[in-house]
Amino acid sequence: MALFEAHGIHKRFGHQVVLEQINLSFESNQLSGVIGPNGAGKTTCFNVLTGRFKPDRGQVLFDGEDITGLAPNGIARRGISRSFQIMSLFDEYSALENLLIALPEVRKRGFSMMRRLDADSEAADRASCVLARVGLAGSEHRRAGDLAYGERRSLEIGVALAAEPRLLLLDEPTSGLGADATARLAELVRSLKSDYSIVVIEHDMRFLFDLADTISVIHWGQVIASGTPEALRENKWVRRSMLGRVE
Amino acid sequence: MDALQAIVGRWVSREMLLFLLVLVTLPIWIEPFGLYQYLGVEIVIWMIYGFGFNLLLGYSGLPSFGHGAFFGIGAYAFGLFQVQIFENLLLGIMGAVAASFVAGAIVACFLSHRRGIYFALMTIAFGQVFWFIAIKWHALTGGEDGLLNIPRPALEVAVTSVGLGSNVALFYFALSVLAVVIVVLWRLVHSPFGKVLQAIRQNETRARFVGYNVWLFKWAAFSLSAAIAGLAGSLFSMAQQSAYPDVMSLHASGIIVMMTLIGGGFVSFWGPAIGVAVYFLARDVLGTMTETWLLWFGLLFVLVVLFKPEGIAGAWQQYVGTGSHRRVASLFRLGRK
Amino acid sequence: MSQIIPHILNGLSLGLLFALIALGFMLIVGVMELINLAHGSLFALGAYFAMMIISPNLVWTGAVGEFWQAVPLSLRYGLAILVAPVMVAVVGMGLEFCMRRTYGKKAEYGLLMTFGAALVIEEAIRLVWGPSEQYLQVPQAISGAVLFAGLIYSKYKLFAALFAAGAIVLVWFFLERTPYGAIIKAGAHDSEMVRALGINLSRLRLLVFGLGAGLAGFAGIVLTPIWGLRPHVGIDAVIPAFLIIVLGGVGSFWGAVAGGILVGLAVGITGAYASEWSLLSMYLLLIAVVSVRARGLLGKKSALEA
Amino acid sequence: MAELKLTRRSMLKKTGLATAAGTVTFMGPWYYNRVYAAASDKPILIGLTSDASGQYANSGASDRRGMLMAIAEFNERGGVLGRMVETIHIDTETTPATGSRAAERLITRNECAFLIGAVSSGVANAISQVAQKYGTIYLNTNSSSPTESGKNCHRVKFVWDGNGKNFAQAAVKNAISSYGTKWMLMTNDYVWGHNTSAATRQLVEQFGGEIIDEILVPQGTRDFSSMLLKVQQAAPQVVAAAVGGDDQKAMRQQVSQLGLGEKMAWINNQQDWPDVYGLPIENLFGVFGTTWYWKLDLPGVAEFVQRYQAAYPDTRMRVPGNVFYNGYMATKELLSAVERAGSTNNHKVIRELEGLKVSAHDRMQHHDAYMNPATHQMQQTVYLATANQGTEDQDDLFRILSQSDPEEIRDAGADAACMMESLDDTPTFEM
Repeated sequence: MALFEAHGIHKRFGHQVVLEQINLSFESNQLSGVIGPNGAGKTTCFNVLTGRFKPDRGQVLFDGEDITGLAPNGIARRGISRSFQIMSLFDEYSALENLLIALPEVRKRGFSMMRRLDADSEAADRASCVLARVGLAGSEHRRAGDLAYGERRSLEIGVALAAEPRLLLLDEPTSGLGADATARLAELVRSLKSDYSIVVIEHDMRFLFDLADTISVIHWGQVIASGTPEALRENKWVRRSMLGRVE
Repeated sequence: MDALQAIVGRWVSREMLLFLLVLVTLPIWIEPFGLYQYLGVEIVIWMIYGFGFNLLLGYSGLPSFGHGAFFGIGAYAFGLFQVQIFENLLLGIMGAVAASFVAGAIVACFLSHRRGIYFALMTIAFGQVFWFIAIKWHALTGGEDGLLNIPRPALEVAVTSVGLGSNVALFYFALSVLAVVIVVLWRLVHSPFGKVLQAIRQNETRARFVGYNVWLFKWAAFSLSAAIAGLAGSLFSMAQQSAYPDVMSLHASGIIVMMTLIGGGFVSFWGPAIGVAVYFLARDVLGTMTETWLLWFGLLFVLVVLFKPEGIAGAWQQYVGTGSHRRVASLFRLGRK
Repeated sequence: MSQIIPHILNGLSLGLLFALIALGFMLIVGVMELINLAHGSLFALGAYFAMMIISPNLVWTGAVGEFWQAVPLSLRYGLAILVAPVMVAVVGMGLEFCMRRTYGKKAEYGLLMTFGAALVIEEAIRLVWGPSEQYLQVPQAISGAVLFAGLIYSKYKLFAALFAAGAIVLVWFFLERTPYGAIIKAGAHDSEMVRALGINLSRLRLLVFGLGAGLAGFAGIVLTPIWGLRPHVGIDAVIPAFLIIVLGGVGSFWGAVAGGILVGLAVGITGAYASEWSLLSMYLLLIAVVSVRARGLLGKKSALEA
Repeated sequence: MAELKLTRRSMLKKTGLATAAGTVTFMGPWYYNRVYAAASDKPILIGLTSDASGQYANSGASDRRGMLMAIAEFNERGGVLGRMVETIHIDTETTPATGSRAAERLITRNECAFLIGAVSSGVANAISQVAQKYGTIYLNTNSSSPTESGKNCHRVKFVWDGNGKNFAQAAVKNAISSYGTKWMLMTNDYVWGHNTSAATRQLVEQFGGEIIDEILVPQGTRDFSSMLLKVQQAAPQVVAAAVGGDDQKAMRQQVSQLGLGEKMAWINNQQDWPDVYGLPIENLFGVFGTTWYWKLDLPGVAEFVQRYQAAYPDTRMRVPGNVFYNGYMATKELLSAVERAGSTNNHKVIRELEGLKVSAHDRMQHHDAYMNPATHQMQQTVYLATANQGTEDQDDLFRILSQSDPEEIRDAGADAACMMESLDDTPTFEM
């Protein structure tokens, strides 16, 4: 059984069907990619999988447990962590504080009211480690809102990592990045590959085809193909509907 | 000795000592300064109210426009306890805190999934409900005329008993309550709980996706803040020796928001204290000079909102311009999108 | 049983008036996501402007005023009911102009700005027109009483309900039949979308605020002949406006109308049978509805709401 | 209460010490400058606590004019006990909480010898509680709640207006014989309304009338249509309304629109002059009470009106009304009492006031008046009036129907309800 499975997901907004009969499965210790053109329903799909929206129909299983319709915090607590395409940080907090908040040990003590968080050196060390891992060592005390765009992208992933996830979902991590920065980010994701089960949404084909173990293609709210990058390159349908347009 | 210092240092900051020092000496200099002891009592009480309110407004980003309700509930609860049950200072205060906490907790159940102006709208509606009940239920509250002849019970510590009949005595009692509130709140805003509240203010969605039950945090912040408002209310009913529905009106609830904001509650822990002091002083100064003082104060307020929305504390921080206060300058880039 | 019919009819007419009070508030909160706490002050201002037009202060206006006083009341009233809301709309636009500094900052600042404006306007009224009770003259033709089924009704009340219905229809027309209305209905608080549609956002806000303020002023003119006119009369308007908006659902035109009518019915019927509950009834109604439907009767999920 | 006595003394002493020790005392821009000289030259400072904003702002202004005119008259004659009388005013905002604060400020900060002024009973209560704590004499000039001289009476408080029960006593018996026995009550749903209606009910039943229904009017009611329909359906002969403040103004307007004022007899408790002045006469309906009217045919009245007009040439209100009158009379009697006592010592002045008797001539009323020592309410003539339909004079709004002797309209319940502090329990001082 795969680590994460979605069966027959349907989602409508008003009269508009956004997702139709989506079936996905992500294996552990792999990097799975989801691609599709803008407006294909990728982000909506992520939002359904992580609890932001309830699906109208269908089932989401994580490690065998049915997590359909759970609230985002419930899903997060089970070990699914995500980043956002539109940057979603705690802008007034320092980079370090952004990570501290996301640490599971801090989360467990969320209702501790009389203990000082800034005096907790163990948590700070752990947060520093994560910060170093996403290439932001030395930026501990800079405000998240003051970081450069590329750094914010990294921090966005860092916050998701700090939650020590069993499954890491990255929503268009290269969105808005130039070629150099995209390459650096690819390096970062590659370095995470060995330690985490990762799912990445992208429309940057090259980025994903280089990194992913398996890829699913979503178009018009449906999964139109899935398989290894090699297999998909050969898929005529995919070539016609996507690659031609993007490349 | 060092160990003791370390412990004290962890609970008390330098600003705190300075602040309390100014207030401790207040009864000595307030009269030569041209003011009167009772004003000091009210200022301290409203500071307690303001600090508690800022936990909600400044730290959690939840604008409550109906907080006067909890202040009033505290005042009535204290008064009723003294008059109907028996005269006891600390039990009365605890009763008031409990009553306002429970009221706050119930209201919070209706509010905690909301934010921004929807939150404000609901707090106004609930504030009005409580205000109306206070006026309507005259058998209990004395209605429009208020609950009168509330005693100031003596403070009984071990075998000694300290009367709080004089305004100076009540001032020191209220000040010790304020000191406790400040120390506790200072700790609280630096605790994981406080940090999460601030995270929720900055980005509620992300807080949810890193696994926090945002609803529960908002609920707790609201209830706590209501309890502190009730604490202040109980002291207020002692100061006035009566409890009136007016403090629960929309107008009065707006005033506490106004004070907290003018002082700079969004950018500084001390904002509410500054705002309360400025409001009461301005009111006393302008109030004896002109009958239309509210017009001038209103204009002043509008100008502050327009040109210095970070309030007095914000202006000060900008003036001092130290690195640690940099967050002020960029705080307001955060917009309504 | 037949005893209750007059009370239901009365409740309906009352409901139209409540809806009128809430209308301007609804527009501003729906489009700008701004709770206009100055709504009540603008309401009062409308009535004072109308009073100024109908019976100008002769000390200030001299011969012109005396000439104008000789003009038939119905003409003066007609002019007042057209011009005074426009004057309030201008004041509202001025307020919006000041508000611009708060856009893009925390939503609370807009709220506080209107709170300050409410204080200033009310005090200014007190300064200009004095603190005492005044009255707004209405023409003979629409005042007095009518006899119906053995009961006396206020003729003015019926006309007031007609005015309210007229204003409701006009706002409906604005929302349904004008391009601005389409934007507003589409959820104009999403400023990016509005810009994408090529709409000048700042002009839209100016218009909406002006319209909302004008409606508040109009409501003031219609209601003060019933309520009486004093500087703090606005507080009597702003609180029902809130309750109705929360009850009906934020940003919903029909929600505001339905909310107003429900409140009117509740107040009217309890007023007759359990009068001490007549004011509380609107609060109870609110709690009942909000407990069942958190977003109010017809409220839609808003972009800013969690 | 004993400790409070000490507190105030010691507090005053402390201030003195600080000054004596040569510390620089910063007076602040708001410091009220008074000349501290020999006690005999020191002005007598009176704190005016009338409302300048809120529901009773207008009445408050009228009240204050009355006090100021009385004080000016004393000062013209060389003051009181050779000392000039000075005043300081703080707006009590028609808000009890503000009333408390204002009283604390005036007593402890400004060291006022006396406090005067109230329209709202809530504010009067708040002030009198503080005043009692310090022993400062407080005159409630214009709040007509029966509780003021009943449940909430205080040793230091003196009430100068007729109260709801007085007015009811004056009106009910007459109304039953002239209009009929089928009565209906409209009661403002708060303390004053309930007390007043209870008094009316008792009197109606005593004189053989019947209350067919009572409509409770919540405070803040602006639309009376449903209640007025209800009244029509019940068709009483007399409606006795105990509705006050802004509610009353709204009701008045709506009753007059319907012409209901002519359909049945209306008894209104009291109409304060500032509340009706400048409004069309149609807005006045039914029978109502007042303590004084500017066209009473009594010696001194015309001259009093002239003094008013000379003192306040610019006011919108061209003639004085009952609120002004009460403010004026209260202040005048207080200052006279100080003169008679020969001292500002509060206990002496209280005793003087408790024995106060004023001749009809001096009060410009039809009967002699006196202060009831048990309740501290002025027992005075009460007039019933109605709208003066068809008058040409815009200022001549009332037509006086009758006057009642203070003894006939005594609020008998007050003596039992009033539990006053003893003089011994009241701190004493002299300013």
